[in-house]
Amino acid sequence: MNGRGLIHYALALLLAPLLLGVINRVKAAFAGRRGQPVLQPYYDLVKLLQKGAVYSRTTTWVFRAGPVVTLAALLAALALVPFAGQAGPLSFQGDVIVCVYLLGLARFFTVLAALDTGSAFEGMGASREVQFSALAEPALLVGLVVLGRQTSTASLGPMFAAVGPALWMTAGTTLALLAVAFFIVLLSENSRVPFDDPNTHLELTMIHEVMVLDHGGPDFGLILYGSALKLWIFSAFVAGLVVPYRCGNGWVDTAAAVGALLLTALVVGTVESCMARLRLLRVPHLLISATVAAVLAFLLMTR
Amino acid sequence: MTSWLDIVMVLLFLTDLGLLGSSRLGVYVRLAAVQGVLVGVLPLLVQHTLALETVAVAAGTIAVKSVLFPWLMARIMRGFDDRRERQPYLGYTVSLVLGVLAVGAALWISRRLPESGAGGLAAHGFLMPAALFSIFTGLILLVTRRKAVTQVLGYLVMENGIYVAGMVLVPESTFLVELGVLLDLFVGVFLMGIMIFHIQREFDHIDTDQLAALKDWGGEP
Amino acid sequence: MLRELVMLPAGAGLMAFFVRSHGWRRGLLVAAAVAHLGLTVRAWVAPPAVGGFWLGLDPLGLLFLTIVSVLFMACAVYAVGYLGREDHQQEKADLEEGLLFSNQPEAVFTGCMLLFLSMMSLVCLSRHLGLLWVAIEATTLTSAPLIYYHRHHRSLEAAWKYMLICSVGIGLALLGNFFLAVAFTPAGGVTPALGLDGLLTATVGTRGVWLKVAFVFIVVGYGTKMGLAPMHTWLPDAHSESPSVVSALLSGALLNCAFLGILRVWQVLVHTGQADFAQPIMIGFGLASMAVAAVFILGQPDYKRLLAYSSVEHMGILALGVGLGGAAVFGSLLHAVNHSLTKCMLFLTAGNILAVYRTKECGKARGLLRVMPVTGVLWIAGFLAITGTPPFGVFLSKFIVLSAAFNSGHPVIGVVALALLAVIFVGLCVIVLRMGQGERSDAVPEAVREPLWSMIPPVLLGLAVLALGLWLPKPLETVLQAAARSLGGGL
Amino acid sequence: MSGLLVSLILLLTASALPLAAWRRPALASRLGSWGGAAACGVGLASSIAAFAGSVTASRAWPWVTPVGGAFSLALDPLSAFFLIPMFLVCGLGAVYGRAYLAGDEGRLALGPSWCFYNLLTASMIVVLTASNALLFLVSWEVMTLASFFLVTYDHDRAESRLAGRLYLIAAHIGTAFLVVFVLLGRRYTGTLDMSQWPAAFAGIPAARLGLLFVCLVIGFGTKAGFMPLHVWLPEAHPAAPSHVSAVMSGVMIKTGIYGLLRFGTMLGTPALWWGGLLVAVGLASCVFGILFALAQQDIKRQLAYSSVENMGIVALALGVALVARALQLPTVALLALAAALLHVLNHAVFKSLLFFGAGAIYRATHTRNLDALGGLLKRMPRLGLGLIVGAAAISALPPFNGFVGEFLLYRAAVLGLNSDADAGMILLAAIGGLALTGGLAAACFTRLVGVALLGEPRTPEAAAAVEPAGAFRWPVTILAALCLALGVLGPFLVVRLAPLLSLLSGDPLAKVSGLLAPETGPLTAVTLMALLVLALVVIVAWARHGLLRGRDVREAGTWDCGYARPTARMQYTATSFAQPLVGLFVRLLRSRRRYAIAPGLFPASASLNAETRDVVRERVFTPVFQFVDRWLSFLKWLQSGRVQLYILYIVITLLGLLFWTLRGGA
Repeated sequence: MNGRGLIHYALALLLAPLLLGVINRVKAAFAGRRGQPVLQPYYDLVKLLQKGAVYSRTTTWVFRAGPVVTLAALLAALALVPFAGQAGPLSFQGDVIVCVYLLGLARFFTVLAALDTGSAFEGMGASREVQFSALAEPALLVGLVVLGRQTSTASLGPMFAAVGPALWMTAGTTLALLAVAFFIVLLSENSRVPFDDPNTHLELTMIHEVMVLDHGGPDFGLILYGSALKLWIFSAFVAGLVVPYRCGNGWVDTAAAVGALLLTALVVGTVESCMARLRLLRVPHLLISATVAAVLAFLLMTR
Repeated sequence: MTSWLDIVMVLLFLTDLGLLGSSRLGVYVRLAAVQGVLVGVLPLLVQHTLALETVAVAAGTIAVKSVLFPWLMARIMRGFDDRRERQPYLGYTVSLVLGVLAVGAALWISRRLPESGAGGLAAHGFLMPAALFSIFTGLILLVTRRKAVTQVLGYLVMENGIYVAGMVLVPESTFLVELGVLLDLFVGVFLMGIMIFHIQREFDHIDTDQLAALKDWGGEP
Repeated sequence: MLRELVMLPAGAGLMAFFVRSHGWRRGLLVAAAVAHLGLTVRAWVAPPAVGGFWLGLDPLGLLFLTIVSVLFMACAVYAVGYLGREDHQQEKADLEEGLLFSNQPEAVFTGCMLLFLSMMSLVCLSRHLGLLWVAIEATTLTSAPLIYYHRHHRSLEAAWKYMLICSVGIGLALLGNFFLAVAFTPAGGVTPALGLDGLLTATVGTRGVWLKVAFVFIVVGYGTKMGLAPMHTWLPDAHSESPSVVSALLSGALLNCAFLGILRVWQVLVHTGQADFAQPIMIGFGLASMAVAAVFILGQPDYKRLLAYSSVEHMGILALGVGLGGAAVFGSLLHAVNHSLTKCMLFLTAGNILAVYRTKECGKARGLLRVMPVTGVLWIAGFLAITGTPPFGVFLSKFIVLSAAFNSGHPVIGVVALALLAVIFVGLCVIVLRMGQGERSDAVPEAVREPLWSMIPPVLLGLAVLALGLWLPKPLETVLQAAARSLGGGL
Repeated sequence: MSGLLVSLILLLTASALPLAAWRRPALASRLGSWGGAAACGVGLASSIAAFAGSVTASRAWPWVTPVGGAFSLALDPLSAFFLIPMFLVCGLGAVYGRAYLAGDEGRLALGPSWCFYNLLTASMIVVLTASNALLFLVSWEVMTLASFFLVTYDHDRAESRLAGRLYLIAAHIGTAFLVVFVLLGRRYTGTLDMSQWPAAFAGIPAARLGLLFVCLVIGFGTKAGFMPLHVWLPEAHPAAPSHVSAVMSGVMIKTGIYGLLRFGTMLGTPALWWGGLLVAVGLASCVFGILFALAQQDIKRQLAYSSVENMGIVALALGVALVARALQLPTVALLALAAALLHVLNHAVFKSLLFFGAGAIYRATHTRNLDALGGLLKRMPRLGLGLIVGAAAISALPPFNGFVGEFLLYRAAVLGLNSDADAGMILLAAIGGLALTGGLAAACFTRLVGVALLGEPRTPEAAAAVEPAGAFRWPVTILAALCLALGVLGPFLVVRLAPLLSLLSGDPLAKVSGLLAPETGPLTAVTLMALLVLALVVIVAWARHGLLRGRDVREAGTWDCGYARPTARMQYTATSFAQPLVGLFVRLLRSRRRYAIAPGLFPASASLNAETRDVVRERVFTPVFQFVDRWLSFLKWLQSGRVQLYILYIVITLLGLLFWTLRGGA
């Protein structure tokens, strides 16, 4: 537990929805529109939290527990994530594994809640979610473990603290490959193009959004906030690896890191505007290639 | 004495070859009877002293081997329409060739056995091969012929060979040899004779082809 | 006492030919069996001196005599029930082809059974190789009518093959005995009598080759009767066509008697230091028998033939054990005991199945556990016992034999044997379990009685095999040890 | 030790009594169940005490001594550790079984079933404590036989018969390898007394040790269900009554792991390839096991394949431990061993939970087909809660127990990866494979819970289901509580494993404790994280509750994008849920699909049937067996029925032997 980590944690809780807003603005800009305000996700959250709720008669307590457990698991995972080269509020040897499995816990309950509605749409989304995440999980974990091997640790904090210009000079290829892997996993896990299209709520092509069709009111607010946190976590991995800016002054570093996160959101938005969704059948190939990139990084390192 | 023995042995060889090369059941029985006589006189030639016991053994053997069994066989065959051994598994020529090979094998085996040393008989280099050859002839008949009667005759020939071997190898215990061979013959030929009666009753003929229902190969029995 | 063991059943057997009443005759059968067993037990309690020139009882003989006696007891009890079921007067339809046939007269059956017992006892008691040969020959003579009990053409064929093949074998064994005599004849001297005690003190000198050739002839000759592959060919036919109670005796007792014939010569070989030469022969016969059994057990459609091939397998294990020497000889002898008890139990159970299902086809005798629970349990337990599954006795004896294979530096032989055993297990497993388990078949009458006479012997035999797997009685161990030591082995 | 003996005697009595009372099934059932449960209670208490006190004790009675046998039992931490879950699951199974079997009373024989159940438990006690190799083999086979008879308990069903046969054959072949091992062991050491083996194995060349190790992996791997030796498992476990499935899957297959540990540690320092072999076997088992589980519709088959997966994880952990020992990385080896041990314990808890639950569902709905279930959580809420906990635990999610074992394994692999490059690829493969397995397991068990418990019932039978009786529910509840307790407290258990780890690694206790000391930090952190997650759940739930208080909360039909007439049959089924993943691996799984599409412009009905059979069985074992069968059948011409040929065999044998004997010359 450390003070800077706690501040970063609070920052994440506060700024996470902003990333969604940035992505939306970038997409609007590419489409030549003004687009919604950058703070729109905050407005949405506030609105949703003020509403009542409608539940399907089919559902059980699992449906109501889904958003709660998901958010709780993401909040716990966020506590392990390093930011600005600084360990998260909680850090210990092996927290890599706990972090990845907490994300798994979140997914487990999202999927169960979706299946609880008995709707075919949500079943379909759940089915795709488990497929893609089963393939994304090895990519993420192998990637993190390889990074840990490069930096001789099994804890996220020291791992990202050790990444810096010096390491990029000596093991640039390895880090680049890992960055690619992390970015692919980011896109997949956060349901962005080319894996998913968050804009097309009502089409058969989507994954994550379709799972939460039946949620409304505060529950949906929790889900929305949860996905913002998730995006923050993955962006922190990518940004921590690619933009390891340190000047020594903690506050400047933190500001730079927030900037790097926003930059990541910008890239995600750009990718989303420039690319089409992949055919569902092609998606596994991309995820497997992320794992391959991570393994390749390992081979390069131990060469 | 030795020359007599030689003659008997040569005759034994010839009867064996005759059995291998012939196809008529009648010839088989007659040749077997002749062999019985040849084998029967053997104790008289082998023993140095002509005891009464030896004579009795010789007489008994001849009575059983060349009178009783041929008669039994002949009786059995009286009911047959076909008195030939048709289509044996191997032709008569091949049987003869096999016979020649058997002579070779008999010589090879006896060559490799050290002297038996009993009564100096084994010094007579011809006795052991002749005995083995008779045994092999009997086995060849058993393996290649189709009719049950022929097979029993083959068995008889084999027993003759064993008897000769016994005479050669353990001349002192003639009685044991006698007992053994006669018991064997009794069991074999007598019981088989009874069985051939039954076989005839059950199947109308005595080709052992008919006796191939119990098997684990080919169609259902 | 030794003479009584032979004469008593022989006398009873001759008497049985003349007794008119079925009841008295069956009583005579059981009484003779009881008396014989009583004499055998007495031999355990108060062992007679090893014996004279012709007859004697050493541990090896005692062991096999006990097997014969116990098995005969079980079969005699079973036969009472069996003969009660069989009708001897009328012709009846053959089970498989519907041909009409009639049984042998019951007097012939009972008489031959008793004479058969007498001759097997003689085999166990003989101390003279000539007498031994005569006794083995006589077992063929007395058992052939038993095989031909159901007088139809298949049992005739089986009896014919049995007679012809075994006679050839026994003839070769006689020749072997002659050679053996030559081996022990001193140069220019007199041929010795073939008394075992004499042979075990004599020397061969330069005549080792004669002894070797003698052994080859005897092992092929007696091996034919024992059912060693590839001379085993009569065995499945005879076992499948004779009444089950006869099959039980043939498989459990007769094969052992032939084995004893080989063992007697083995004793001589061991004494003269020639056993090394014969070991590969016995191992070869052992593995060949197991392999042949494996081939024919897989997918065997007839359950009595199945049991017959299983006997071939176990004779192979016995030969293997003797061939390996050392501790394996002990294992082999123990295995003879276990196998006899188990196989007898299985054949008697098979007889019960045949009586109800009226077919020998495995495919038609289904659902035993549902139709006849006791028989079903016996059948499956028998399968487990015969394949050497713990905790049955066969496991221990197999274990000793295999263990000796590994210990004596023949691990490859051990592995090959284990592989063959596994194949045999698979074959038996599929067939036996298909028969044992499942729904009751429609072809079977609704209410099936399981008569007590037919149940008690196999149940007791099964319990005995189980007991032998859990506990090795000290007296048995002592006798086995002594017998194995006389064969140059032992633990 | 005396507690164990009491338990053993009680069990033997409780297996004899039901058989004696076979004419009165209710009485037999009561005797068997109570006797079994009481014996397990005694055994559980005594083995927990023995483990906690690191007791080592032994007793021996003479038994078939000329053969080398002895009825000698020895209790040490390793035995005690395996005995604890064994007694727990068997005891709960005895209670559960009585309720479960009550449904068959009058149709099937309950007396024998209870006899074999208690015999199975008794034989497992002996297997886990035997210190004589012959006694071990005998009890091992008795265990196989007892479970075989339990599998074929309902042998009127062809499926049970087939499963039983397959099981018996596989077990027998596996045991053959163990026999080879024991016989080789006896050859090298000259004794069957296992306590003398470790010292005697020391001087044996490495190649022979490797041979012994392979025998062990095949022999015990068959029982443990390692791929590709697992073929019997997905058939036998579903065919058995559910309490037996729980015992077989939960604890019986662990005896394979026990055997590997018990005998494997005797072989001394391993070669690197031993670990590589186990890692390969483990990876194949876990990835393929879980993929096959995913493709099954039968709920118990799915659980059985999942057992293959979990045994694969244990094999993986053992493999990592061996690799680490070969590379002289003691900490890594210890952690991996601890992971294997913990996973054994954890799997016993959650797998028996799931089988108990599946059995209760089967009894309530009369079907094991996932696609015929649905909406059961509403109808059996308490059982459903237990099942969801079990599903989360088996998917290795924090804060449940499954995670602790996997965490340790990852920890070991990462530590090994960071400290040595030689075996880097092996360890990285282990990590990647484990991660993939984790993802697939999540898919598999969300499918199980989602399709069976959630949504609407798909059939009238499922709709008519009601909460089962207490005897069905309580074992599930107890095990679910254990899942959570072990998940939170599991890390502390690792410290208690030190004496056992010292026994297995051969290092002194002080050294083991010293090596484990740095790991207590992360382990405590895992517990803290588990507690944090629980606290956060409570906080968020409380916040949500506060937000909704007093607001308008309504119930309606599922929205389903505004579709007007949702019916239960429109739900995603288990088959469709798994389709993307199964489709992705279709080349490996060889799933078969049968379509039946009605012709015409307005087709009335259509059907699709997807089925995934065991690839290893169909593509490897069946062809091999058929080949052997065909090849051997070819030799049947030997018995052609012609007596002439038979005599010819005699002649050939005679001449051959004569030639062989006389070949040297006179």
